[in-house]
Amino acid sequence: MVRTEDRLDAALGDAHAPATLDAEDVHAWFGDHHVLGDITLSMPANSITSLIGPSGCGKSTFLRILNRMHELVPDASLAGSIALNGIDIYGPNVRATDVRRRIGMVFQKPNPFPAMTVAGNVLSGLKLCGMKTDDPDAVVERCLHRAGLWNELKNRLDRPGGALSGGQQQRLCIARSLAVEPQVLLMDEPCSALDPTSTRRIEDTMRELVDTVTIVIVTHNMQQAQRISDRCAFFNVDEGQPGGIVEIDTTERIFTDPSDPRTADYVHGRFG
Amino acid sequence: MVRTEDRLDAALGDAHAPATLDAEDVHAWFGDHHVLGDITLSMPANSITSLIGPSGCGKSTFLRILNRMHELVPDASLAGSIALNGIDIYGPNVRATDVRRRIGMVFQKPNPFPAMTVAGNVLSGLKLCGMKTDDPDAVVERCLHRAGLWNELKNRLDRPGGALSGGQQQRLCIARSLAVEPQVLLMDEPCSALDPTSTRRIEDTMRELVDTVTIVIVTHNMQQAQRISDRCAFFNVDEGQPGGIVEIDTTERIFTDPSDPRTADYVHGRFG
Amino acid sequence: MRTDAPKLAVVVEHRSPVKIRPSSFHPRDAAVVGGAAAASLALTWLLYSQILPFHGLPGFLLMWAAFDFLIYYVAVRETQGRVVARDRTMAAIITVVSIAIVIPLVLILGYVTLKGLRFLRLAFFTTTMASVGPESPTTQTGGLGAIVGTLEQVAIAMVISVPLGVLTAIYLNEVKGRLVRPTRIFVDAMSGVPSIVAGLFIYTVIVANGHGFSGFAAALALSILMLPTVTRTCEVVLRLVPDGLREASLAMGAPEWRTTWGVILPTARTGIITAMILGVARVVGETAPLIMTAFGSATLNLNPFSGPQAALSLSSFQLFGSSQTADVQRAWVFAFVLLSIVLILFVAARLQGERRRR
Amino acid sequence: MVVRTRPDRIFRRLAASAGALTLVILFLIGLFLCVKGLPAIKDQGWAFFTTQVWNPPPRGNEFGIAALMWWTIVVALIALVIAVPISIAAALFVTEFAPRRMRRPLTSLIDLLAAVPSLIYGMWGAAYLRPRMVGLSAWLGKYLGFLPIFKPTTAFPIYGPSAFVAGVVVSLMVVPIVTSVVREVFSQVPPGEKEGAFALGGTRWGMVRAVVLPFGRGGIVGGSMLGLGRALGETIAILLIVSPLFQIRLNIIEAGAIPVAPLIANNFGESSGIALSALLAAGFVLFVVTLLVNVGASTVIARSRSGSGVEI
Amino acid sequence: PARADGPAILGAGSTWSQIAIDQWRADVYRYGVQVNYQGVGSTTGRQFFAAGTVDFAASEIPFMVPPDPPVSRSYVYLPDVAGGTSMMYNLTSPSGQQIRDLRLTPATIAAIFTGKITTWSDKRIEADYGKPLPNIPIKVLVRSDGSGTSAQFSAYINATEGSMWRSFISACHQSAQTFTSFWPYGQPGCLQNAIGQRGSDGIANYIANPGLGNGAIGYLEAAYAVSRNFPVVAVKNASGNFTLPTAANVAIALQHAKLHADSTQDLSAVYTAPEHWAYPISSYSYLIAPTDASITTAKGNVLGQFIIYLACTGQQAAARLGYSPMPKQLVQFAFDAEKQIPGAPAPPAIDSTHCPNPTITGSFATEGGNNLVGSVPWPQPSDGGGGGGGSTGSSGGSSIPGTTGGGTTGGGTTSGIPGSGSGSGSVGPGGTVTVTSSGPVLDEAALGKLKKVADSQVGGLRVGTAIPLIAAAFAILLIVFGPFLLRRRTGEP
Ligand SMILES: Nc1ncnc2c1ncn2[C@@H]1O[C@H](COP(=O)(O)OP(=O)(O)OP(=O)(O)O)[C@@H](O)[C@H]1O
Ligand SMILES: Nc1ncnc2c1ncn2[C@@H]1O[C@H](COP(=O)(O)OP(=O)(O)OP(=O)(O)O)[C@@H](O)[C@H]1O
Ligand SMILES: [Mg+2]
Ligand SMILES: [Mg+2]
Repeated sequence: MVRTEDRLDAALGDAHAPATLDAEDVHAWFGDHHVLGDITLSMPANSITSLIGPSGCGKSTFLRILNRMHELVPDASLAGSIALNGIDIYGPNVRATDVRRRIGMVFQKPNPFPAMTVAGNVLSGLKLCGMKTDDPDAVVERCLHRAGLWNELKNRLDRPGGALSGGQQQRLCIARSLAVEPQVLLMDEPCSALDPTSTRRIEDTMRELVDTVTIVIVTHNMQQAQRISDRCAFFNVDEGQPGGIVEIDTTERIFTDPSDPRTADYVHGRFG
Repeated sequence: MVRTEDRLDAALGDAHAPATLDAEDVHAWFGDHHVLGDITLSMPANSITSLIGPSGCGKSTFLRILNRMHELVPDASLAGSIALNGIDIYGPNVRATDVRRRIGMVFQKPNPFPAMTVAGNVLSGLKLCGMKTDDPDAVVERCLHRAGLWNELKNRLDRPGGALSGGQQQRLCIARSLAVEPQVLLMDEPCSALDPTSTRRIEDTMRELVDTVTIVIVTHNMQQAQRISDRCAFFNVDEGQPGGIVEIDTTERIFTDPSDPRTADYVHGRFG
Repeated sequence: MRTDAPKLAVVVEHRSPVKIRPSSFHPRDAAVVGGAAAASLALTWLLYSQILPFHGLPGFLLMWAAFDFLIYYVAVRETQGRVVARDRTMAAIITVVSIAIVIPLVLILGYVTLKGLRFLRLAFFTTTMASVGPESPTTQTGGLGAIVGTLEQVAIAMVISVPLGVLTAIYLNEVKGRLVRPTRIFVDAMSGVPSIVAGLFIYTVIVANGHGFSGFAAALALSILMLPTVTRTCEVVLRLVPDGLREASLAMGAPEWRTTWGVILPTARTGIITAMILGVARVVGETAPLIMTAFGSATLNLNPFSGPQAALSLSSFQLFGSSQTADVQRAWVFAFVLLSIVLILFVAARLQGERRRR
Repeated sequence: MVVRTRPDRIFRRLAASAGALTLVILFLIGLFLCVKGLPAIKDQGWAFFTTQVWNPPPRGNEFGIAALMWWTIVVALIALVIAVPISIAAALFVTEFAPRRMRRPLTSLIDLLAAVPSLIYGMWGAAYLRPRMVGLSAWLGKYLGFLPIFKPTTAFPIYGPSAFVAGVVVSLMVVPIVTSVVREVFSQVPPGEKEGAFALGGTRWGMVRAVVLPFGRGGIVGGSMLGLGRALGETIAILLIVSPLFQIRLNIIEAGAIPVAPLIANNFGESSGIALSALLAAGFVLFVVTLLVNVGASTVIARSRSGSGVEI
Repeated sequence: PARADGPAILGAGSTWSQIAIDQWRADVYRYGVQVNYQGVGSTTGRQFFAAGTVDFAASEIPFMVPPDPPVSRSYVYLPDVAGGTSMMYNLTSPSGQQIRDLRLTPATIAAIFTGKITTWSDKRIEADYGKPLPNIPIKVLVRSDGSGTSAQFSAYINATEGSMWRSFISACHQSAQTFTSFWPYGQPGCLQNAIGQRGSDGIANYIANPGLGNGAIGYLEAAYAVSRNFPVVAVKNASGNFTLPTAANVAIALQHAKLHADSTQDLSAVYTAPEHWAYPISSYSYLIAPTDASITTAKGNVLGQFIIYLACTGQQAAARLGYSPMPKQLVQFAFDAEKQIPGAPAPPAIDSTHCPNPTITGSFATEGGNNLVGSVPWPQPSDGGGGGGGSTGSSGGSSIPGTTGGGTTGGGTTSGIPGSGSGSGSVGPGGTVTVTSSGPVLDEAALGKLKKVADSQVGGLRVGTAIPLIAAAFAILLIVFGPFLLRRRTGEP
């Protein structure tokens, strides 16, 4: 007998297929404050999409809408639809927890569980989602490998997660997200709190991951966006107006030949 | 008869003269952790100096040393000297409170006093420093004007300070700092929590203030540093080492033709 | 100034998008909740009143709740899996437990109101017990002396312990000297000392030293008892004042004392009022320390500094011990008025807090 | 190297002397207890700590705090065992589960529990709750009698005026105290960690288990310690409920229990000389025990993560 | 509106006599005599007196010899109010009726309260009672706090069943005493399963509680049982009759009170009072008054006036409050002591015009109220419970002790006491109290009233309680949500 749990989860489609995310007509509010208006954006499978734009234009808000974290904020509301491989993640039969497991997220500030060990952190997602694994050690090793941490930490798997350096913590968070095998990984300024070396490592990691995972990254660092992303969306906001997308294009065009003058102004550092 | 208070205050020199800040051989520690090493930096009068560098390199620490806020942290210690117009602010006859009144500070997170009205916030500095004024209304108006807030708030002076938008709160904090007529204003990422419009307003305010006040600003936003600052200092840190200054120069040279490859890497976003 | 208004926003104005209300609660979940409640009710009824030798509503409710959680868990696990089931069940338990705490409160307030309100007359607030004896009818009860006594004693106790408590909290939280740890530990340990000890201490040091019984002596004893509560609560609320405000004030060149007085205390005002109320609530029901200090009185003594004084709690407690029905009913009147005064203070403090809240 | 202005020095000295005054007052109370209690301890020697019966002069000359401390701890533990989970649940409800607009009212309601004078708790407990707990106690004795704490000690056990009922009533007074501390700590959980747990697909309870509870451990201990202080010192409510029993007994549901504080209040009126001294000596031991417990707890909390936030 | 003609005097001590002193305090306030008395416990009262913080003390127990703490003031003991110690019980007969006519001999009482008898169906109890009793364990209720009631009751047991008392006391590891303020219990072999409660109200509430009190018996002042509509035990006296602790019966017994040399009480003759009516467990409480300059004459004057009031007029309230008026010779003791207080007024002559004490004026039985004149069916042969059966029957459901006297005893049959006719009592030339029991003093109407009052006092929550409960719920809601409503109305930005 097929357990209902699987049926609900199955409503979101194959859990291991490459995933395309499509946002359509997305709006977001905090209370009465309309912060995002009419965002339509497609994030193709196996690519890195970067979101850039000045502070406060709603990039993080949009990212959090993509994996249903937005609804955790009291008073926050939204409109529009987000489709994961064509299936609306806000549909009536879809559980937010399933969505979040399939669409992982890495935050600006590294947030490993400080009381858990490194291995515990990696496996925490499995535990939280009620997923069983036969060989936890293998999972830990695989995920740390993919996050580029294995060599540094293989002898310190039972150290608490809070006792690592900032860059290691951030990569541990990536490893933790990978353990539940997400189809999409959302990253909100993952390197802004990190030193150059760690930044470079994480960028390498992303490039390796993109074969299996669709990545959406918010960054304030134009160069980073240029270095790693395939497509780039420029967000902007004007006072009293909701934030919105000004331009979407391949990264190359956005940085070399944007069609909107504001994009040009922004990527050349004339404001923001 | 000259009051002792005045004599001590006078030890810091003319309270209204344009002020140059000179840091020499500054080191800083948190407990045993040596976070800043050997910083020598001159911040000339009537100019804006920006401090840039990756996170954790000690910019905020340095800024707090400049107005003796560093010593408020338990276990924190420092070495070196800071001179305000040639007078050591850590000298034996100098009181920290006088230093701080002359060298104001604006923080990353807007922090108006929630228990006071807008006008009360502006005047709070005078009250808290025990300074008398004949015409408080004039002080409020002048400071709000200079912070670019007067038109927005002139009808809401008795509203609580916590009930403003983030940008207004930050400018209110600037107005509050201006009320005690500081010679120097230190700003620690004052716009990082604000939207572009507010950011622009604050940048405008800074450009107007610089005629009378020396400004030192920490920012993560390269474009901002480029737009507003006259001189720029690039801080960096290597693991296990104290943070230090890599390069100091005019803003233009730092962003176009830095002498150190790390500076070039940084300002071109290759890391950080 | 930018003039090119973004087109996007204009479009938005006219389309007025439909908000999604994502909810983790599906209509069918309501059915599960209802079903579990009904099934467990039936099961409990069967077991409780038919099979097991139990009786009484509280037990029934307890058992019903237990079965409800169990059945709910099983039902959700079958439809949604273990993880969701655990989440839902724990949420249900936490909600029910939190709301259930209110039940004893209702019972207690109801019980006291029931017993006390019946014989409360307006004259209670204008007359004293001076000519009221056990044989007088219950409606003839005079609480003026006791109300005045309680208010004066508590007020003096507050005048002593609130500044001391607030200053101590400032010491613990802002000044931070060497004595922080011992002070904190002693303050906490003091909450474990029986209240009568404070009374005996004041009796030995003041009353029996030739100063005699007085409301002031009682206030001293009460302030000793209040001090730990006020100090600890104040300390917690001072700690909640954001560091940013402290730094902002200091960064303007304010000395520490002005920072504390002008910024930190005003910001923590609501919390300090709460601390005062909790302190009052802690001592207002005390009897044992009062016997040795205020002594008690049937007459009105407006002067707290000389002569015995009555107090609501003391009168109530002593009247409870009487064999005379009228006295016991009087005791409930006193208890009711005492509780009402505490609650009125509580409400006043809350109102004050709300008015200042932003 | 910090140079302060004179008003600041005065301010610091003022605050420090307030702290010192508080310390001195409380220390004097301890000293008072010690001095007044010493004759009784001297009179009994070590036996004071091992004797269970309480027969001071003129009734006899054999008294000790063994049974008193036992019941003090038992009642306080019962109160904590009941109150702490409830408080954690209430704190979780207020910080994590409740709809936002319910939070403040619920907080007020729980605080209201702290505003009810303990005399009223005692009267309510004795008249209303005590008879209603007889059935439950009897059931526990019958079906869970294999547990030592429920095991009947006589053929016809008497239920009602027991440590159990007293503990239940005291737990009502402890709940608001523990809840307020725990709530404070839970509200300081870093939002980033909470979001991390959600972003992995965790449910709310999963997040609480993974983030909130581990973070709040120090606060739970700290709050429990504050509650313990209240439970150890509670007098009148326990006194009105229990039947004093100067005997160590594992069973908690049968009649009989007498913690230190209620004993002092109960016997005070008819004690003089050594008998009075004995009461104060018991109070002194209680004071010292509370002190030690708090020292221990503050060490535990100082080591935990949320410690700085809820230091006791 | 105080009429402070003289200084206010402070008194502290016995909780046992507090109710009476409270009444007198309220009475004399009208005359400008201000007395402040607080029941802090006899020993604490004596300590306060010794420390000089109060002007007089009330106590059932004299100072120890030598006094502890040392008393530097000189003082006298004087009787203030008398009363009997009774035993309240909660028993249901096998047929489901509440038992209201229990009778016990001193030996059985001693055996119950020293733990020698543990079930109600014990042969000795059934022999006293004459009818079968349920086979349930006896819940013995004793005072957990130190009290005069315990002291008086233990003194009686010691006097009547000395050996049983001594073996009990030693089993409880206590030193040999003739009385104790703390009834020992709760140790192996020493009333292990007794229940201690604070205060007579604590005992009475426990026994009267339907959920707790089944099979319970405890000693207390009869008034606590009366106000809860519960019966008390009829005790066999020296004449072999079972009597109840009515005011009259106590007063009769106390005629035999004597004084020791130091003016403390000697009750041995009271316990064995020969009168048919005498209730043996009778005693009185002292005031301790200063006789030296530690009290000003102005205060001494007030204290003297108060003592004269309480010894004469004040005794009229004694019966109504559950005590017993002091017989003539106790008044005499009081007046003898009163004279020694500095500044005290001279006491009046002890006769019915100058001292309206009911035992002296003879108005005893007509005072009304809950004056418990009468006794259980009387006279009852001492040789067996069965003999009295007939008369007990008539008491059946009428529920309050002492209400059946009228049925079986005419005024004339109260032989042995020179009587002055029905409805009144008087003092004979020899000072003996004369009491008649011309009928139930408590009629059905009074009973009904009492019952209602008692219900409202001891009952739990009933249907009628719903309204205040709802009111309380509303109050809570208002308290909690009120601020929020208010905020909404004042309009926030
Ligand atoms: N929890 C919240 N409650 C209310 N308003 C919020 C909240 N979070 C964000 N906002 C507002 O929503 C708008 C968009 O915020 P968001 O964090 O999405 O911007 P962002 O583009 O990510 O900026 P940054 O580059 O600084 O991270 C801002 O105006 C912000 O003030
Ligand atoms: N209060 C403190 N106690 C101990 N260490 C501290 C404290 N504040 C900062 N540090 C450490 O000092 C170093 C410098 O911190 P600082 O805040 O000055 O960096 P920053 O350049 O301002 O970084 P950011 O750009 O993130 O604000 C860091 O390693 C930090 O961990
Ligand atoms: Mg963001
Ligand atoms: Mg910084």
